[in-house]
Amino acid sequence: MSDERTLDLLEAKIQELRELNKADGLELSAEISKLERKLAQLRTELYANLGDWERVRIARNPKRPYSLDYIGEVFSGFYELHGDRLGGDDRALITGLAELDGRRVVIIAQQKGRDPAENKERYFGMVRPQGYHKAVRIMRLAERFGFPIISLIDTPGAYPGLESEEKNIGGAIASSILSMLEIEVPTIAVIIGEGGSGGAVAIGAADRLLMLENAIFSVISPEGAAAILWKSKERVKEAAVALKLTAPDLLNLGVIDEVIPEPLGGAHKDVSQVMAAFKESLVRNLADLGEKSVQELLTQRYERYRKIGRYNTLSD
Amino acid sequence: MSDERTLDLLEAKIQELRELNKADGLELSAEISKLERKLAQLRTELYANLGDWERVRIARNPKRPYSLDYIGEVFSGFYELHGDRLGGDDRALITGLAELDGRRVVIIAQQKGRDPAENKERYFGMVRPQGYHKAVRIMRLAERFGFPIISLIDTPGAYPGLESEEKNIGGAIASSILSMLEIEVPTIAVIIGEGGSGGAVAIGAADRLLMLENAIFSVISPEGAAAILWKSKERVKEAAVALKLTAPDLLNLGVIDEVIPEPLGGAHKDVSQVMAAFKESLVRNLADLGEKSVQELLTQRYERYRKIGRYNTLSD
Amino acid sequence: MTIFKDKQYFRVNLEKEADEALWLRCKSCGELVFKKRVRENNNICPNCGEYFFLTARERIESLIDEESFEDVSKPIVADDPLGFQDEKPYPQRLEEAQEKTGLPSAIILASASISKIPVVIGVMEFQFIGGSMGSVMGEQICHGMEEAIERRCPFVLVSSSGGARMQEGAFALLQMVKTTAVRARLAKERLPFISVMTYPTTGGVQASIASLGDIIIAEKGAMIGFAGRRVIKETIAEELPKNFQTEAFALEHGMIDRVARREELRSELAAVLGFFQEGTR
Amino acid sequence: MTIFKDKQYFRVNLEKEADEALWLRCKSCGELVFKKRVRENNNICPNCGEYFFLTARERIESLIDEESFEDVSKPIVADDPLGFQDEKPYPQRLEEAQEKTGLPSAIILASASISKIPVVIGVMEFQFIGGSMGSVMGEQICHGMEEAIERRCPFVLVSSSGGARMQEGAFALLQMVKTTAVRARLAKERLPFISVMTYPTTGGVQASIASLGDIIIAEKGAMIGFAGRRVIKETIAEELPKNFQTEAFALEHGMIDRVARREELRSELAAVLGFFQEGTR
Ligand SMILES: [Zn+2]
Ligand SMILES: [Zn+2]
Repeated sequence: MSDERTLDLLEAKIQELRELNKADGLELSAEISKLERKLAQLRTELYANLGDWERVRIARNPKRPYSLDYIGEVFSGFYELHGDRLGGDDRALITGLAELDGRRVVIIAQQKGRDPAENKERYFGMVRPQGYHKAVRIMRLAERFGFPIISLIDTPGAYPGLESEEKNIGGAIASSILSMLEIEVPTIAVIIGEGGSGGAVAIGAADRLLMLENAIFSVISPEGAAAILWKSKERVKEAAVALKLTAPDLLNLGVIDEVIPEPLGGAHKDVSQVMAAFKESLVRNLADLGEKSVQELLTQRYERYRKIGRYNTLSD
Repeated sequence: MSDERTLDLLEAKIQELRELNKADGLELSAEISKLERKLAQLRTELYANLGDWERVRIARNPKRPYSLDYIGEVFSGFYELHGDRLGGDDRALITGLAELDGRRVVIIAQQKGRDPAENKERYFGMVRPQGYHKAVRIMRLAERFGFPIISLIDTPGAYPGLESEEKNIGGAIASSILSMLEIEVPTIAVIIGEGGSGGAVAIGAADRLLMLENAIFSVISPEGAAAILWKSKERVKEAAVALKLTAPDLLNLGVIDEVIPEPLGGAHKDVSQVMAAFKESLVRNLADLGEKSVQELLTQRYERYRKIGRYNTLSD
Repeated sequence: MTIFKDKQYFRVNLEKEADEALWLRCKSCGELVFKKRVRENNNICPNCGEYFFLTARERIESLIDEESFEDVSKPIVADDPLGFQDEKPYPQRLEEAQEKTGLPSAIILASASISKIPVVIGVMEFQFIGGSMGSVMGEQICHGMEEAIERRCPFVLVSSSGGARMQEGAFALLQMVKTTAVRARLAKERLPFISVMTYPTTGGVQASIASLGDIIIAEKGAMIGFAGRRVIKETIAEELPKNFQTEAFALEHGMIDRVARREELRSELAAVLGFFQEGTR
Repeated sequence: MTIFKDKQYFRVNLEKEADEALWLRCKSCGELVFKKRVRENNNICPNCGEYFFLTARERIESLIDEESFEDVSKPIVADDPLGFQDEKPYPQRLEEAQEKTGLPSAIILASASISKIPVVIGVMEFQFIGGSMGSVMGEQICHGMEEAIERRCPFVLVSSSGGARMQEGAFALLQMVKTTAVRARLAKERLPFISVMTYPTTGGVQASIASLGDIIIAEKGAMIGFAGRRVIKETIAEELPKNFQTEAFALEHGMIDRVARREELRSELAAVLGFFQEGTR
């Protein structure tokens, strides 16, 4: 089966032909159409049979829309709020006020960088304790004014480093989970790219957990699992399969509520399409949650997480 | 009028005579008694007329009992709790569980060092943001289990330095005041030595504010006020008088609730005596607060601070 | 003792005094600039962009809708509970400050609207004894929050203060607690409190009410911190970075939500107040 | 699929197995020491003071009152919801772990008393797949907290875990949320939760339930942190200090309340539980 790069090359060639055709009136239209059909067919084959590892690569594709892209397209009037009030402002986790379809919400989102400078500033989307402290502060703000929380997840994981450990990154994640569970407003989390381990869960313990079709959500990266379990970094594909980290898998397992469809080949292939699907899902879920009383919300949230897990019961 | 040092020298001489008398049977008892009476008289004169600046010096006297001395003598079973969970453990502000006369309480206390090494560790009792964050954490713990809070104040002020400002010391003080006001358990603050400015107020916004007789409580140090208002560091005595920072002054002004008496010359002259008075006052105030419902407590606390201040009203 | 006897300053209005001088020299670029143009330009030098100092009157005028100003302060003036005397008696300092500023105290408290959104707004006057917080300022801030509760509208506080007012001793110090107590009530009522920090927001004001905003916006050029450079250098002789206690330092260290240039401050407030507007339930 | 078929390990009791070897060699000092004396000494080398590894059984025995042990775990064993296979199928790993430890899962959950104070106590077994938290451990921890609510007594959790159990994928990851949810209920009931961190308390366990104790006590020699040294070095190639992720590092950085030597841990727990005892209302 062809891989994505080959098809991208083919697409580029067709585009060149198209331009040649336009410029020089070569009458290649019929041939071009044929090629286009062929390409579409190959793409469908490729993406319909996306392996789990290919999905991991799409989830990490730097062309993929990031949180700020969704915020700019789907929400209006984003008003960013900075700072944990404790000494830091983590740029890998951004927070702010915004409107979604006329409804006021608070956004908590993990943000990767688009270029080396921005990645340096945003630590490649890896959140430090300061980021989770900011998130908790903003959750309390949302609660005070009754604004629902939308959290967008896109992180390889919490930032692993001396500074993180010195500032008790584990404790910060634990506090963030606790706040997500306690907060008395509707909460929706969407995994838009990478949902890496505890760093993702920290802002993922929501009333609704949605995933883009090619996003991943995993207890450990395939690379990490390969190194530990297969004692070989090369065996990432096996690890990706074994971990059941794709959206369809997780929907099957009952871990997530909904898969937001992406265009063939990934969200970056047709951004406006994925934005529309994203918005539709968010608006619908928010409306649904908005009908519940605070007590219902908290009870259902509790029950959801109280029962999560799979085990076998023995009769005594 | 003799100053304290002269009297201390005289006391030492009398002690030498006493030993000589005992050892060699010199029959000096009558003379010694006379000297002792004279000394007592001089002391009474001196201390009864303690100037405000002398009180400042007594409040800062390194022989004065510190928080851990009260904790060890007056409370039982002190179980220290460490850490702000955010990256630090400030040794200038200690917290823990203890019993007072059979009643369980939570202690939050500022602690100075007894020697250079300990002063280095405890920053001379100057609290950093980490200390106030720890205090807030422990307030929430106290509230969860319904333990009253006893806070002991003894600080020249919050630690002024780059690290403090980087960690938002002002915000930390503000949050600590807010928590003191919100917390749904009885709170008693005792200024045992120096009550320096915002650094003291952070843990001082209590239901009862008590002061040892020779403790001070001031918006600025006399040195700071002299430098700013008199443009001369030498004029600390005038500043000390003008600031009305002594316990009797503050009782008169209605700012504090009670003055805990000290032996002549200061707490260090008879530690057991001041410990007894301290304990009596604390137990009595705690019993009194213990009779109030949470609602009464919060309402009275609110009213206390809502009305603090002195101004003139004009008829419109 | 009533310090403020003749009530001449008592009700604040925003009518402009006649301007004596036509020109002023900018300390930053050295140019002679038209005073009128500077005024119209938020007291920003039209030549180099330097911010000139804004009085509380000028500040409030630069933020609220025209004609929307109504003084809602309590009719109170400072007392001298300590009988404080340094090089001057405190009452004399107060009188001089009143004369200099034309204000009864270091804060203007008004009901107004910003982009048509009703607010209660307090603005500190730095030229009134360094904008220091004594009993009157504390009481006016509390009264302002209570007015906001009464009117079910947001409270905006524009700080410009060196901290607690030394001349009122412990009473001044305890205004930190008093304003925090009422701020907690405002929060319970779920009404927004927007704190605006300008040059300077330090000491007891920064360590209490100003740092407790739901949203904290700093003006570019603000100085934000607790202890002054001088105190820090004297106490611990530490090298301080160049951007120490600037608005950029505060943003980097998570102390504030946003920085706005002076000319953006009004639209910044309009944006955030607009967001909260429906929220004032 | 029922992994744990024959129930042979199902109810845990603390009867000791016969000891085959009389002596063991201490890895730290190299001495041959009497195994019996080591056992009686909390698995501490009588010669050099080195801590030998404690199994969950040994640990719980070292902490609770004699004869007070009662297994209160739920009768559950792991499922294999992902059909996980690395170099071995997950069910095989589970069986091997059960055989090795004699335990049905990586946690023992008991009702017991410590210094006569009734508690529910969970103790993790590091030798059971690294003490990793999967669905069974998550459920047992939650069940333990619910038992504590039922019995109006404190909950004690002794952690010894590398983190979430990879073989259970997202289910394992979400045990972080599940245990936190029930921990919030325990807090609402105002019952104390004492978290004891031993070697190692890392990953998803440290980043959830273990860090949420009302009181957190670390055993001397514990390793405490989120990301492992290896991960940190690979991701960012950073020099790490010598005491990195030790109990002293955790204390210095405010992550825990106290450090106790192994031989003090029982009295440490007795002290803090004693303080809370009347408080369990
Ligand atoms: Zn200029
Ligand atoms: Zn040994």
